[in-house]
Amino acid sequence: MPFIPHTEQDVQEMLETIGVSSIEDLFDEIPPQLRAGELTQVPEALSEMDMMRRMRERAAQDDGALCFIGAGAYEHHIPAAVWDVATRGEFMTAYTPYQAEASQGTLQLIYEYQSMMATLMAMDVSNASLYDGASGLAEAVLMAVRANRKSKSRKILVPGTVHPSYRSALEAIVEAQNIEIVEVEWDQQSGTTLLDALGPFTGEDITGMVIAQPNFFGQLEDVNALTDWAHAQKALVIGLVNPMAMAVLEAPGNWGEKGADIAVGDGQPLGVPMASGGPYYGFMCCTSAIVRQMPGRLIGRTVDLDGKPGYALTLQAREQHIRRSKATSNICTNQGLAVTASTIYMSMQGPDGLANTAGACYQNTQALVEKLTSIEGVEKAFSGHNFHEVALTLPAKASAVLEKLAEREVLGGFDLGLSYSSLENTVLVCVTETKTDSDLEVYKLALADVLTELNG
Amino acid sequence: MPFIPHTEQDVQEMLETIGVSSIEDLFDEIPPQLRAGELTQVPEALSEMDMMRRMRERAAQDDGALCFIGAGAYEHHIPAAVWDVATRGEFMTAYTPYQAEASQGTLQLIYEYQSMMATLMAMDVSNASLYDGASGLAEAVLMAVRANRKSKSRKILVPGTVHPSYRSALEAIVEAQNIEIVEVEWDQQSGTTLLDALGPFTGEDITGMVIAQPNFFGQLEDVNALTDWAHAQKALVIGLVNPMAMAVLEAPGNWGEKGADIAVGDGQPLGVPMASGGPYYGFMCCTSAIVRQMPGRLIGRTVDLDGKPGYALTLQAREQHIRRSKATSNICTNQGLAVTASTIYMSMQGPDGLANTAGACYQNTQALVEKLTSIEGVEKAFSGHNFHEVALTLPAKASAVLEKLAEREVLGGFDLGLSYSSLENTVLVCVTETKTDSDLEVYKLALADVLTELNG
Amino acid sequence: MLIFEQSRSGRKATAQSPAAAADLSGLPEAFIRKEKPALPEVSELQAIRHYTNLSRKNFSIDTQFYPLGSCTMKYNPRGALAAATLPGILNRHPLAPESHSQGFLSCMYELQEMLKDVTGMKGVSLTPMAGAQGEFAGVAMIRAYHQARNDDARTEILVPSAAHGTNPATAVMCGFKVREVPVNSDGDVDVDALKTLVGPQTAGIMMTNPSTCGVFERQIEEIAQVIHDVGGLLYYDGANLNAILGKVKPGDMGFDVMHMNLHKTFATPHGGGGPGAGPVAVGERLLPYLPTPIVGKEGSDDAPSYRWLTDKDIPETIGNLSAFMGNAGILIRAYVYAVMLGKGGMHRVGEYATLNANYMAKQLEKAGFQLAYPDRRATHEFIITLSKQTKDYGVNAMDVAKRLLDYNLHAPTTYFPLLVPECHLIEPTETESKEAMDEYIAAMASILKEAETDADMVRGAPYTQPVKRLDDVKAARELDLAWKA
Amino acid sequence: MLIFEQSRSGRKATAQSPAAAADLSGLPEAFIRKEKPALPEVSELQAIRHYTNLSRKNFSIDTQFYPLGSCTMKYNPRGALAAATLPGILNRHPLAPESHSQGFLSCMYELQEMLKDVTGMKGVSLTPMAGAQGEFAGVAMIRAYHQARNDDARTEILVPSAAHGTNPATAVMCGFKVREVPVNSDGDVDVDALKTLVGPQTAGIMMTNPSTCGVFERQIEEIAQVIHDVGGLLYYDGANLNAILGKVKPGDMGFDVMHMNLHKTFATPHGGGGPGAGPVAVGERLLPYLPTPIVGKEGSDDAPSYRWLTDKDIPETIGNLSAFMGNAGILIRAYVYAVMLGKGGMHRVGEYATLNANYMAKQLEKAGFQLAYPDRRATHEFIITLSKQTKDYGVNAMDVAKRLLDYNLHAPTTYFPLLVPECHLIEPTETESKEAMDEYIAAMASILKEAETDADMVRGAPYTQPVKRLDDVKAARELDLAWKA
Repeated sequence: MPFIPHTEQDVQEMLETIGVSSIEDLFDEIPPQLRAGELTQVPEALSEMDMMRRMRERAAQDDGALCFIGAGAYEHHIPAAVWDVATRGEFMTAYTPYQAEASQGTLQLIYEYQSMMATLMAMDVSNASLYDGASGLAEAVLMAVRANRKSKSRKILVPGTVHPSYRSALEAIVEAQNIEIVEVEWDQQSGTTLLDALGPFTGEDITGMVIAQPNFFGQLEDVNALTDWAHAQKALVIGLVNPMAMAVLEAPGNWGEKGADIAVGDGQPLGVPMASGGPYYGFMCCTSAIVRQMPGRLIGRTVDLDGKPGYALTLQAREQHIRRSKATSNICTNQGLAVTASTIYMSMQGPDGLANTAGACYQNTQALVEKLTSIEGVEKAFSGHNFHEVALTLPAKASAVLEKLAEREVLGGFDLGLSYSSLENTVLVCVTETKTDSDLEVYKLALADVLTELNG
Repeated sequence: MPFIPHTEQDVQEMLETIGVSSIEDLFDEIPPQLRAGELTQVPEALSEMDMMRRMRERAAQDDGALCFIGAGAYEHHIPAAVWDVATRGEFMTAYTPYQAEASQGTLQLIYEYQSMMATLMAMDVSNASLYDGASGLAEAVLMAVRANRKSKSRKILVPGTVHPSYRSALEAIVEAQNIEIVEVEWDQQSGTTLLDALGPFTGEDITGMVIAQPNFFGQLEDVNALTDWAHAQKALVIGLVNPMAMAVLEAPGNWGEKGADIAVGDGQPLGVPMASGGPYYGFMCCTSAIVRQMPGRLIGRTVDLDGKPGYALTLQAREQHIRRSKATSNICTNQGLAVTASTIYMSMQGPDGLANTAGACYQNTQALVEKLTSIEGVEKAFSGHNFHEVALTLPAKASAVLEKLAEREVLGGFDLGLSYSSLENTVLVCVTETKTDSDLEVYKLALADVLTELNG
Repeated sequence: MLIFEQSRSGRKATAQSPAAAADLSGLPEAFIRKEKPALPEVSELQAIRHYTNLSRKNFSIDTQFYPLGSCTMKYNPRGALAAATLPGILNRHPLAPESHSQGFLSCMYELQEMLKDVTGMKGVSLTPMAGAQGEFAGVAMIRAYHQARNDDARTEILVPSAAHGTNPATAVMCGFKVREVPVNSDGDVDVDALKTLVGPQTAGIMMTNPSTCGVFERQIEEIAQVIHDVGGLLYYDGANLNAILGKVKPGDMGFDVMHMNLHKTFATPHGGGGPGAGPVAVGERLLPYLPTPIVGKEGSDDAPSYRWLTDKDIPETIGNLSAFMGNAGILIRAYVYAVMLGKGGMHRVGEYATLNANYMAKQLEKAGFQLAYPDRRATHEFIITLSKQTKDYGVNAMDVAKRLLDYNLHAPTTYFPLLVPECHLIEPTETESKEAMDEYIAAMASILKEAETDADMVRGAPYTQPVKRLDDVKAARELDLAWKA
Repeated sequence: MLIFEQSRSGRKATAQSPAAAADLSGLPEAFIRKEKPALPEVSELQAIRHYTNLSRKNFSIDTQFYPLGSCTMKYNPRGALAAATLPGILNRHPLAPESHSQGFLSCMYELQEMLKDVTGMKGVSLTPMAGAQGEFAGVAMIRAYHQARNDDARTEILVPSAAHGTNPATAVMCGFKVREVPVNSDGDVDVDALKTLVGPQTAGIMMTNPSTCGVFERQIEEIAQVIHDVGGLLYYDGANLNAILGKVKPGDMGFDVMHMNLHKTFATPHGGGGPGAGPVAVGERLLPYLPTPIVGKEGSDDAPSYRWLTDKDIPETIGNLSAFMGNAGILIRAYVYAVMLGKGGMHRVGEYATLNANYMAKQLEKAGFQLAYPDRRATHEFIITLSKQTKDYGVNAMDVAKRLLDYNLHAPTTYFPLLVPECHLIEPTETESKEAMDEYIAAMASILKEAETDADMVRGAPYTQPVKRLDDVKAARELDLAWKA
């Protein structure tokens, strides 16, 4: 009986105490016709040894290629210490710190996380995290609608340069909330959102606007101008950012004259493995002015009966287990363990380490661009500046090129044609600090080879 | 500065406190001519990321073959929990429990280890472990010489069926101690030590005798008869055993009329990975009568000032840090972390789990024997019974066969010709519980293929 | 001490990032960050020591009995962690081509199939990242179903008064009005009242069974009939699925849609409050609306190939709820757990969870505690009410909970469900031994004695933790959410 | 509570072994075990909870400052653990063919080369499994050297009185008589006395430099001359190598053979008392005697291939000291550490270890403690003597050590070296921060105050640990070494 400690004698003693003669008797309140028969799709148990062997074989199937895909999930070096400490039983197998006195470890850690994330975003406060970046964006939009009480339109501007999956998740999540999501057109030349495109909305009642930095194409938006424009419309600004990039790029709290009102994004780059898409976590920061509209958990510093500092869940009155149908969100957890890892990661990077890591991503990306654009017909798709992703136009369909590259064990990027019909010859390529010069050379040789094969 | 936390300011403050102007000044007592120049064989530092990449590449070079080698190191399933817990910082980065009050974790664990190992060997007591099985055997021989005060010959009988590397390590370690190691001939038909071979020694002053179970060939020795013979000569009996096998085979403490006096061996099969040969640990158990001659650490249960149970190093007066040149051994550590893993391993196996695991090894070995001996010219080298290793005679030189098998990613066993000139066509093959039927089939097909290739 | 207080300018865990700053001169000044973030500057050892020591201030399953009701704090197998951290799994990019994903996809497909089987449902989407997001997906599908039929009048979701707070919050997020259904004193829903509440406005009902009262809703078939008769759908909150795993399938009870909390029933770690995973399962009617992506299988059983099903395959889907496929790493752990449990183990979960809860209930009753539903069988959890102790000694449910911490036992869930005063909701789970429960029972008996003889002491508890009781009012009034230098 | 006390007959961690007992009927009854071993029968959760909680009763580098003199308790990089547990490394069989060992062998070869460089020696064997075994190998080589020259009269090994206990114990194991060399009050060897002790009977001398007095032996060149002149060899005990790593090479000081403690100088974990690794390095004269196996390199630098060198290659070897190649997993960690430190980092180890020790020495002196060698530079460690406190307050070195535990600081080494009364041997290592040391200094100052005002309290320490002081006499008199049912 895997993981069940009961001996035959234990069971007998317990049944006697209860006063029944079999475990079956304990189910006597359940209508007999509801009782399940044998399971048909669950096979016989495997021992841990057999399970591990299966999993090793399956893992090996997917392993070994050089990965240049980004598009929302990023391969970074994670110090060995990070998950060694994060998977200590006391972190990994604890639950939500409802009993604060017996959860000071998790509580202080989250307080530190909130502090780190707030300074990284140059914002006043951070919550304890949300599910992921995409659902976090949806929560940020809902928050903006709650927080911008003067705006009646419930209209949110979302540039087309925002991650397509984030936009569709946003739609799915706020769908029933009577919120108007308006897509802002992007400039085909620069791959960014121009003030021109906002012209039609100037003077309108706009509740909020999302500004991505870098944007989905890896391009840098003119965040200062966009922020100031949005604030001029009395819209709240939601900065959607890659937190790793914020070590070198200006952070949302410092955008434009007044800074963004909310910063949100996916925390995955900060010490969380790609792991097929999750668990990651959504971070969310905001100004003090609107903290009471923030969804998700918050940890506050306070004192105990002896006046000694301690940490506790706070502002719980916003949450569903107290407010029920009037809660700010139905969310009732954070992504505690992922945040634990990120906090340790950030503490081991420090401001300089994080900047050096982010800088190496930038540098390596520029180096790959140089290499690849030396191939006939390969060009940067957009003018302007980018961080660690870049859209490259190829002399062939991106889908065909990527398939052929994969055969050569190079995962060459994301096919932008999947999300933008005008970009079917364009791949979005990501290079992080994990790639060496010889990796870049491997990519270049494979791409040249593939293009020769495809184009004769 | 990897792993050095000093900031420039820290250094300045510290130098000021000391009253010197540079770190260099702190070395002013060292004759200048002794100061080292630049290192030439140590390359520039790699970051953890670059180091891990190198190590992954090197590890991959050696990975992937099916392993049927035993010969003193055994591939067993190790529950994931074992090393997850053993590598907790509090176990892994503690030192020898000199401060007992701040080391009760390690101390109680070793007390539990000693208890487990004693019951597994059916002996009174166990020490806290030695370096490995081979050096442990040498320590057992030295102990037997100390403990058998009535014997003046310092003569130890060691059958030729004992692991050849154990025998050579024994020679190397006791070399200067004026001890006579006498090899006992083994029977070519059964691959065991027969009483006949001991005839010449009957009635002599024998200090001790080593009895291996299973022996190096995987064969089962008639341990009862051998033990009784040795005791009849007033020799002490040193049982050299595979601890995994002791879950199903009779343990040293129960051999013959009186049981062995010392049990020793390598603890690796109990939850310690093969890891290229170490760290493993040598276990050593003995009867109460001779415990004060036992080398290595011992943990005893006692009480604290309040009468509460606690654990502490004991009988330290035997050890080198107290007795210096009169110590029982120069050993000043045990193999704490390996023992930690083994203790957790044994607690998760329990008596039945360990017996089932050992039994599966036995069963799988018999299954492989059946498969391989169905190939023309492949035969069991010896009559009699074996546990989870078996010597097989091939119709070709073992070295050639093993080389060809390795090309097919099958590590087919140990070439007995390396240690026994009469056995150059014989391989020692090991099968543990980790091997499936299809693994055995892979071996069979590969062997058939190789033999066809070699013999036309 | 905070990690920030150990920071010194210029200190660095040197091995963990490139040694040199990059050349950013290619980027215009306007994009560049002007002021460094005030992240801590510490050595690798300082970070490890700090966070290792912080961890030691937590209670956890690995260190204590943790019978937090409704949270299913069962053993989290370390083998699942080992499998989920295999390099080929941990490092797989979510957008890796299917050619480089067959290993992962095969696990996900098999998990879908197993979850369908244990729930008695027809389709599963693994994508919701938590129970609450599973609830959202489920209710959004109910909404989509009615919308697709142009059944626009269905504006209400019914929720029993004992329900988890997420249920009404979710219904509101999906644009519904919430109506509470009263619960009888025996813990079952008041079906007569329910009948008066349903009608053409009823989109559906959200229920847990066993309910948060720790009892099995015996009239579930009648309730299903009532809801279905008026055209509504039934949502099953899988929070308590552990009670009936292998014994009863929600699909057989008449539910149309449900979520599972894999971090409860499938033993994935709670991680200090997430991440979990909340897959949704649906019956026939809601199949077209499942959230994307889902894993599909093609080819023969001998040579299967797996691929992602997206909105191209499921055009009426409610859409995607995350950037990728959800909490894949948690799903892998759940898959591994299911594989190690197997058919037989799966059947035993509900049995032994129930055995443990009934044993504890009976023993605590004998020890002088009052069961909230003394005439009912406990399911996998049960409720005691400390109203009497509160009245007699002034020692309330919270005081007893805090005092348990001094006995090195985690407190149960307190003050939930809301309808039972001064309550403890206690869920031992099937992985706890009789001795662990006996220790808890003995502690409770001892605390009862303490309450009789020294109530002040109990009210001041805990005394053995890193801090004493915290000032929650100050925490909320003088908000301090981030360290300032 | 012991794990045995949680055992119940028939309980099992089911997922961890084959479910069914094997058929052993092929084996004769005489071989079969009759009575089960009394191993504990517990669940997986019970085992994890028990050992996790036991771990929490330890002090360790990861949780506390641990300035145990002569033990070099520096940070053990987690990256080394990650590398050593890569499957291809962890699961490699020690007898795997060289075709399947090139990755591993290349690491070992490079480690040999790096160790030769930092020690200034000509050859290295990695095989000794601990410092003491390294000592054994070294002295056995000295013996083999003299024997090969038929220089049979060399029966004595000289050992300074301050030496580690392993030195004389090792010399005896190698068949030598031990003669102690006195040490002057400044911590240096009494060279005049030494000269009277040497002669044709002198096989060699075993020394540590810096010595266990925490000072650098300034006359080392003269000592080498004296020993070499009479035909003896010099053994360097590498226990204190951390003090001079990158600054001075033992080979340059005139030593002929040495061991290194990789678990000290190369930061491999101490593991609660092992495993470590104690490679030996030798100068020209002892090359023929190195213990086997050693890794050799063949082929060009571009396409190297590595193979084992055994007694076929080194016919005069003292032999093998373990079944395989020693503690390979520890050697891998040391290799990784060296690679991450690199040339520059290696030079800094001795510098910062020395800086830290001198800082602490000075601050403790200021705080009122007496240095054993106040006129000497501290090396990587230093000694204070509490003779005055013992006399004035009756608070001895052990009392102060125990009281430090109450301050959450591990005690230093006490009562070693034997020649300094009531001493603390304190070694902070280079990986500790100034703040950690300042905390220790403050604690010592505070304890000094306590000794003045409440000596009884200090004598009763510790008070905050899982147990109070233990009855060592009872432990030895009423030996209880194994649990009995």
